[in-house]
Amino acid sequence: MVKPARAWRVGRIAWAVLTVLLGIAAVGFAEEPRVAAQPPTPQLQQQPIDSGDNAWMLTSSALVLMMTAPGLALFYSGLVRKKNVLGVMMQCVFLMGLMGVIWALWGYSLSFGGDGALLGNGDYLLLNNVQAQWSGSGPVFPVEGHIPRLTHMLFPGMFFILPPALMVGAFAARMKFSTMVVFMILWGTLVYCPLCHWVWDSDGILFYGGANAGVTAGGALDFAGGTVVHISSGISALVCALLIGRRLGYGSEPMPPHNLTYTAVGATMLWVGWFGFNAGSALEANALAASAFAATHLAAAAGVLAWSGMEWITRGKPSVLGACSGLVAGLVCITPGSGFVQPTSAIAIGAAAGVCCFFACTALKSRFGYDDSLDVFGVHGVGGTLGAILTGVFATRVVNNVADGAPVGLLEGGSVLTAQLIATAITWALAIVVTFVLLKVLDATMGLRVSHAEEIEGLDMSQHGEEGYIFL
Amino acid sequence: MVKPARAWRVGRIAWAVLTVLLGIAAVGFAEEPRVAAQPPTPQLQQQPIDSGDNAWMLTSSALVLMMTAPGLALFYSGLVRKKNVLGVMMQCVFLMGLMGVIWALWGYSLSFGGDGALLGNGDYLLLNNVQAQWSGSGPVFPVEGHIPRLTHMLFPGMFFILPPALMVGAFAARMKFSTMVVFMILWGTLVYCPLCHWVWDSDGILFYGGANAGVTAGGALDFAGGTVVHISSGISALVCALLIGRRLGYGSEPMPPHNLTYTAVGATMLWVGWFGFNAGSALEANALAASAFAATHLAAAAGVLAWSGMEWITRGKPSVLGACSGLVAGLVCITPGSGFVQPTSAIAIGAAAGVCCFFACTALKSRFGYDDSLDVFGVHGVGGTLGAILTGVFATRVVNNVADGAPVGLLEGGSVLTAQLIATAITWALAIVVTFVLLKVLDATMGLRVSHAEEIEGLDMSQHGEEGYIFL
Amino acid sequence: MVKPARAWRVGRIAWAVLTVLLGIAAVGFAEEPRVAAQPPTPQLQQQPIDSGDNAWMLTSSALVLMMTAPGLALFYSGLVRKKNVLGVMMQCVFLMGLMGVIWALWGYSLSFGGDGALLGNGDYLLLNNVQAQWSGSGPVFPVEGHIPRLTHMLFPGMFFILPPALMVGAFAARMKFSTMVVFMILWGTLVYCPLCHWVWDSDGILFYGGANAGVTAGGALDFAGGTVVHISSGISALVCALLIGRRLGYGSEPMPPHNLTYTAVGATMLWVGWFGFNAGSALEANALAASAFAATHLAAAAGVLAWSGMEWITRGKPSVLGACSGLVAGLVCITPGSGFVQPTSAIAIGAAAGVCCFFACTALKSRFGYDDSLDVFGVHGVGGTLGAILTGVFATRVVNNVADGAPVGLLEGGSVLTAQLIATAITWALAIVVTFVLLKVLDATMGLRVSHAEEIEGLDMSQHGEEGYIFL
Amino acid sequence: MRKVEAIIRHFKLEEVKNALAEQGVHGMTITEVKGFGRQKGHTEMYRGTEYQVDFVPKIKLEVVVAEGEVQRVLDTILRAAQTGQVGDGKVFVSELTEVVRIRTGELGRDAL
Amino acid sequence: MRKVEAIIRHFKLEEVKNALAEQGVHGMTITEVKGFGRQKGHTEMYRGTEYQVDFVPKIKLEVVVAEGEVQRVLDTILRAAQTGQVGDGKVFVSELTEVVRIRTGELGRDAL
Amino acid sequence: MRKVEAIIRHFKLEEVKNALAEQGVHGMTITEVKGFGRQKGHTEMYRGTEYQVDFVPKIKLEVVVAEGEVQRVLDTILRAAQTGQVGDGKVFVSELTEVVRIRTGELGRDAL
Ligand SMILES: Nc1ncnc2c1ncn2[C@@H]1O[C@H](COP(=O)(O)OP(=O)(O)O)[C@@H](O)[C@H]1O
Ligand SMILES: Nc1ncnc2c1ncn2[C@@H]1O[C@H](COP(=O)(O)OP(=O)(O)O)[C@@H](O)[C@H]1O
Ligand SMILES: Nc1ncnc2c1ncn2[C@@H]1O[C@H](COP(=O)(O)OP(=O)(O)O)[C@@H](O)[C@H]1O
Repeated sequence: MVKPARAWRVGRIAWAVLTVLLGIAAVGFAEEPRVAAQPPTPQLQQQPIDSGDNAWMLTSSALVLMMTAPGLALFYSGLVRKKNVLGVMMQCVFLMGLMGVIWALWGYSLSFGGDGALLGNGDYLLLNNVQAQWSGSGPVFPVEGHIPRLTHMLFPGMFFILPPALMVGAFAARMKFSTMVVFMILWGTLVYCPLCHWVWDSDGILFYGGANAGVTAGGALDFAGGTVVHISSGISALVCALLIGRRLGYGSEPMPPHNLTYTAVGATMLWVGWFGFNAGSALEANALAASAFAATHLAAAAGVLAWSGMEWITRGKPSVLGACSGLVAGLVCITPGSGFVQPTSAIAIGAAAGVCCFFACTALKSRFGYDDSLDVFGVHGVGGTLGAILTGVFATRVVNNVADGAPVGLLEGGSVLTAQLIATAITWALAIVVTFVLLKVLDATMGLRVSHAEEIEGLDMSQHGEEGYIFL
Repeated sequence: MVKPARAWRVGRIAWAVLTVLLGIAAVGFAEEPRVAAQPPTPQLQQQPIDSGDNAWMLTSSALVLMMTAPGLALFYSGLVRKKNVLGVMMQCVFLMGLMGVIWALWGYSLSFGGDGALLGNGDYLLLNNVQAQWSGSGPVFPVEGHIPRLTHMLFPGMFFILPPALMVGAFAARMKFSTMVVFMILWGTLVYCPLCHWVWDSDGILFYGGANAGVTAGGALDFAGGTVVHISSGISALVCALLIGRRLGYGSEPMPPHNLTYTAVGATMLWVGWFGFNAGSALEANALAASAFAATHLAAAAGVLAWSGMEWITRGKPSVLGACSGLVAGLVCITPGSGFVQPTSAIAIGAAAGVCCFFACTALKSRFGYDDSLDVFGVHGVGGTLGAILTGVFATRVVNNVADGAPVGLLEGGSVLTAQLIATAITWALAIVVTFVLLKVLDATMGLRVSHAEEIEGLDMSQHGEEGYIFL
Repeated sequence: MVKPARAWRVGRIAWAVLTVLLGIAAVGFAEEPRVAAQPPTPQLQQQPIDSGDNAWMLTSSALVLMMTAPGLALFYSGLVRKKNVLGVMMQCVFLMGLMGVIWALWGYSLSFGGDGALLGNGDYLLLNNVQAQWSGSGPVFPVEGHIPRLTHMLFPGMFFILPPALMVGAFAARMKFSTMVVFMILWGTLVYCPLCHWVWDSDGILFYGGANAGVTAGGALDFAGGTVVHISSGISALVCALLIGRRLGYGSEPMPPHNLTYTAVGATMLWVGWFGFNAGSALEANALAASAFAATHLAAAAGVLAWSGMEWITRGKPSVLGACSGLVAGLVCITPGSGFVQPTSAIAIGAAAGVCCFFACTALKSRFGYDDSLDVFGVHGVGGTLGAILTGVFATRVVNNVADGAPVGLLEGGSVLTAQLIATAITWALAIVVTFVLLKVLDATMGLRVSHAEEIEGLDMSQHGEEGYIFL
Repeated sequence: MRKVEAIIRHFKLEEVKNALAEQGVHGMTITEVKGFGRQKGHTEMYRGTEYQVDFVPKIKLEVVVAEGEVQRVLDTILRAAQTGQVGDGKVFVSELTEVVRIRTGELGRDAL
Repeated sequence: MRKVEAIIRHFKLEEVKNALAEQGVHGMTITEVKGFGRQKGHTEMYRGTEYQVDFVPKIKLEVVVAEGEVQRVLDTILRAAQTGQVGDGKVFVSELTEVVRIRTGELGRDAL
Repeated sequence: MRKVEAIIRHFKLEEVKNALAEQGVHGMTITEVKGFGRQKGHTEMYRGTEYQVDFVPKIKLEVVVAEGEVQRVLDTILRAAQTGQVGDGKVFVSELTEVVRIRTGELGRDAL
């Protein structure tokens, strides 16, 4: 039974949100005249859209959404116990809705609007200046590079969904759903959007060679989100695991994955989707996209071999969970360097990720005893950090001539490694501090965990009133 | 035991079909000389194919096929009881084969051939004038816009599979497989093809601004199939549910979804596939495709939030089935308007769909007591109708300047809403009348339902001789 | 307990492999100066990349990877008993890693390097001359046709993974994992790479109209891998089934598919992925790609109808396993001809495949009593062979004018059928001989099968120490 | 104390449970079982191979009651579970030497 | 010989098993069951339809022991399986007329 | 009437069922169970964590027969289910006070 008072409170919040949503269209509408009045810059009208680039970026956007669900939803839900399978899936699906809408409302604008060093501005709020405008004689679609700005909004909008969904693995099977929702709204706004702006907006403080990157040794290389996506979520996940605490019975009760077939299906979907993630980050269907695609593929493949190999060595047999963990580790680790390193280097990077993340998920975790339930830190935190560093080692002008002919990575005599370390440290710091503060506040106000009885019953029933499988 | 006599009868029918299929190639072949003789129009040879547009349309075609299976097959099969899981999947897979072939044989021609106001002609029968022709010196591929006509045939050919598969949800767990097959052949030919022609062929009576659209107040806007796909199948589904009757034990026995993990996976695959459905309907990889893509994404996201929110309010907790139902409702509702409304409007449309379909599936259904087993009417009928109407409200020349600079939707002072209502009414009428007549005839001849014993045993065993899961 | 000695031995091997992998990046690096020294041919710099073609080929590459997993992994794993579900998935995932890396190291070079009649050379070893090179002023990406050579490497690299994964079906539930790994490395190098070179490199002895194709009556037509992928793996699978022997209890114990829902999901994913396989084989997003796409779709659809129809006739009811087997048979059979025959002919080809493979999997197999567990021979061996022959029958200059205006297939009076039969015979011979020798050697050295106790326990536990489902 | 063990059809469970509850039976325990008997199983076909599945899914329902109530319970089950078709199932009654409620340690009738 | 049959909570299985093992009980057999009793089930909601699920998942644990050990086993189970909340379950004891070990054909106490 | 309850190995079920059928046993009921005994379980490893799984899957087969047939049934089961390896299982025999066929209400021997 739901306590009516609480339902009512939640109800009011929900109605408020709905009302706001319903109001947006009207607002969007109301603003159009203003937009129409402001004559579109001729530049807008002249930039042509390349249909091949747009086709590739739309395809990539679809692939990246597929990573969160069914990809990650299956990967994660197979790893929990049966009674929490829907809890995990629900968090993924709900976050697709939540972060999807937030990105359009303010996320894209905070990340890519204007030219501030620390944060975007309000230029693109409510998709203003992103969606179509009236030129007086016909629609004008703002353009960014060779693609519509709408595509440029969509692609990273799919990214925005992933890190919150990744963090779900750290507090699986015990966090209160309502608190999770509020936390993710704040985390996305206060951790993701700033980081995204710093690293990927040309005015950000971490943008390689950017105007404001002097403070960070010239800015770092992050092709597809090693810092923005994986370090940020992996480190925040560790903070979550520590502050929310272990699952009841952790260490004493067995908590084996209830359905490794889901995990294997999800992992291989992640592999496929990651092509959109990394190769799409070229923002064009060019040769660099092909190079990033190849690097992604080879890192995943090497990750499979490395992690399986480590298991074969240390315990005598490789496991499907090991192979799947290895491929994800390889993918995470190549993400920042995918468009800066040679595909052959990606083999080494993927293999290194397989070995390092294997140790992080086994030795490190059992040493410190935190319950990072699905190893978000071990794979994304460690793999992302390793990837940021190895990008500094293997990045080469041969693939991406970012330094105007000068060497880039350590191996070819370049110096970007320093900035990589700085960017990593900044990302760690931001993620730790903001996540810590948010969780402390939420703990004091809403409460982080479900009750013991609810946890024992499982999140499926206690949080959502449903059962995953009814096979009787 | 199969009664030999019946097996034999079925056998003869099957052989006849096979023979016809095998004959087609020869026919196709035999016709080529004729085609070759008829000199290709120079126009055919000159229209260039845009590789980016073609790439996008082929990708979209693949995405739309994925919607029927694995997408819808998983979404639906998770919602039935375990003993009917294969029955649902079989219907989806078989329909992919059946409708796939029919579209090539006569469906495309009836839908897009010639210039009749009410139906296509035989120009494209057996893919004549669609597949390659011999120019005397080399192959000539007919072109439509910037893409090969083969692509133009393939994309809506994938659509053609979906509505029959959607209707499966209305009579799940009780309809005779053989009757279902015959019904769908007739329904596709007599309901879908005419509607498709009316709405999407420029000579159809419902084509916006078309030559023959005078009778329908100038024709309606339906970007990706609100009327053609969702209203048609949703309304026909209601007729099916009413005429075929309730499942045995409906209302007294519990019939909970046997595997909500499948439902969640299927729903998120539908989300991904729907990008092909809606953004592909631009027929080019242009900015309008990006706008439709964004509208689709945001409507789904808003649908998740709205339906989950309604559950949160009314019963104290959101469910994964609610979130998934909401995303599908949002996608259905944005379908007709995706290329005519702003993405910000799509947020409102998706939210409205979540709320309205929630009430249709809960209050409305329990009020009238029909057993629309998987809520095809509640989601596709209601959502599609709402979408057609809201398209009339939110459509804007700012996105798609269909009226030569004049306002389009109600909110900007346009008048298309009238035609939207007319198109909706016509679609409802056609679907109800033809479906009713077909089912009455089939009931009298083949019988609509399996026997009670077969229904209790489940369709998996009784219709297909298989079990879904053998976990012993 | 793992015997320490063995673990240690395996350990050393594994470390050796890891070391080699880690060394590769350095090697790749070390070689770059050499590459840089060698001035890129101006031709390299001038060929433009077509973004639409590249977008389509990258998308197709992703689709083809999806075929192995989740596609085939689900299709196959549903067909085994529960205790072997992870064994099958592990083999698929591990092969994605293994064959993925091998292709980059030497597979692509042996297949497509140089101009030998019998085998490629070392030009592309370690992706040399494939990945980016330094021009002195910026990166140069080698180009092949309208796409980067990296894309040209990636696409067939995804193919390279599939045949080993297909063969897994022949020896499912009993082969030693370590032996399987070694076997596949050798099979890929000694069967696949030569065949790939013969058929698809313009200097190969089976390349249609190629310089060295005189010995094979002018070379054969194989658009997307009827010989290279399906005959090779299907025939080798039969040899595996015969040499490795039947499963314990085969014929006496029931061994029904443990999860046909996975099989249905996997099969429909194969359908979707196969569009990349066949239509991607056009290497451009042109009208031929659309034609191959349509042929693929219609053959799969006809396969569904034909196999289901055969079941309906012979046993009174169609099954979902039948429908899925039929679609795969149709896809296999159209593969070699997809870009040479009309889509209407594909309907006949798909239907013929459904009927023939139905008999191969039922009558033929039970007559000879071999345990080709998941019917790799019955579907891929028989379907591939039939497809190669029917390509010779239905191929037409109307679709692909390969013979400079002269007729091609039997039906239009051409003579390619002879070469098709020769190519088929050569492929059978190569596959039989090499597979036989490899297995005999491995049997004598490593052993082919797990122990009886391990087989009874199931591969999940005995080879990987995991359980598929823990539903308690 | 007696244990009444009934093998019944799946879709009769709801009816039997309700009938027993009406009779004031406070508790019961059910198990998924498979039965072999006069009722024939079915044939499954997978790619040309036929399997005869002899075991039919059934529900085993266990009710522990005092000796005096056995007849009433038996009658109730028979009434609710009967369809008259082969395969309706059996009821087996056996004696218990002790019954304990874990929560309280109560014994015998008090434990139910 | 006696069969001790205990219906217990899922998450108590590990504890009960360990407690019994400490008492030198050599073997036991468990079954997934569903119980109906004082402990209420829960309500599931699927698109507006509510289902009252009366049956609660439980574990049935069967231990066969010599008559003299029954009390010790009972005590052990009661101690380990108790939470004090409604739904802790029951223990039923019955008599066996014969016990055989399949591997050796040993009878009675030797069979355990 | 007697109930013969045998815990056997999964893959012996087919053999035991056929052997019993040959002996003219008309019916039986089986349940999926998990056993704990001398036969050791196995270790599962998931990302570095090892779980000892003590319970081994077994089949419980229940056959109700008249008292006079118990020995024959016992012998048949022992013969068909034996492998000689630890873990072959046990047979437990107990007495029933009543047997009823639900379909007809027949009692005792007639009910089988
Ligand atoms: N001798 C027996 N011992 C144990 N269970 C039995 C026995 N005979 C029948 N059963 C159980 O009763 C069920 C119904 O029996 P069956 O002979 O099919 O029909 P009916 O009860 O109508 O005669 C069987 O499926 C089986 O589970
Ligand atoms: N009369 C009975 N016969 C068989 N099993 C019973 C009976 N009464 C209770 N049980 C079993 O014991 C379980 C616990 O009983 P319940 O009444 O809920 O709580 P408690 O044991 O604390 O009184 C039930 O779920 C059911 O499995
Ligand atoms: N005391 C017991 N009570 C109930 N079941 C038992 C008992 N001892 C063994 N079993 C069952 O018998 C099975 C086999 O017993 P085990 O000791 O492993 O081998 P064996 O029967 O060869 O001695 C166990 O898995 C368990 O299911």
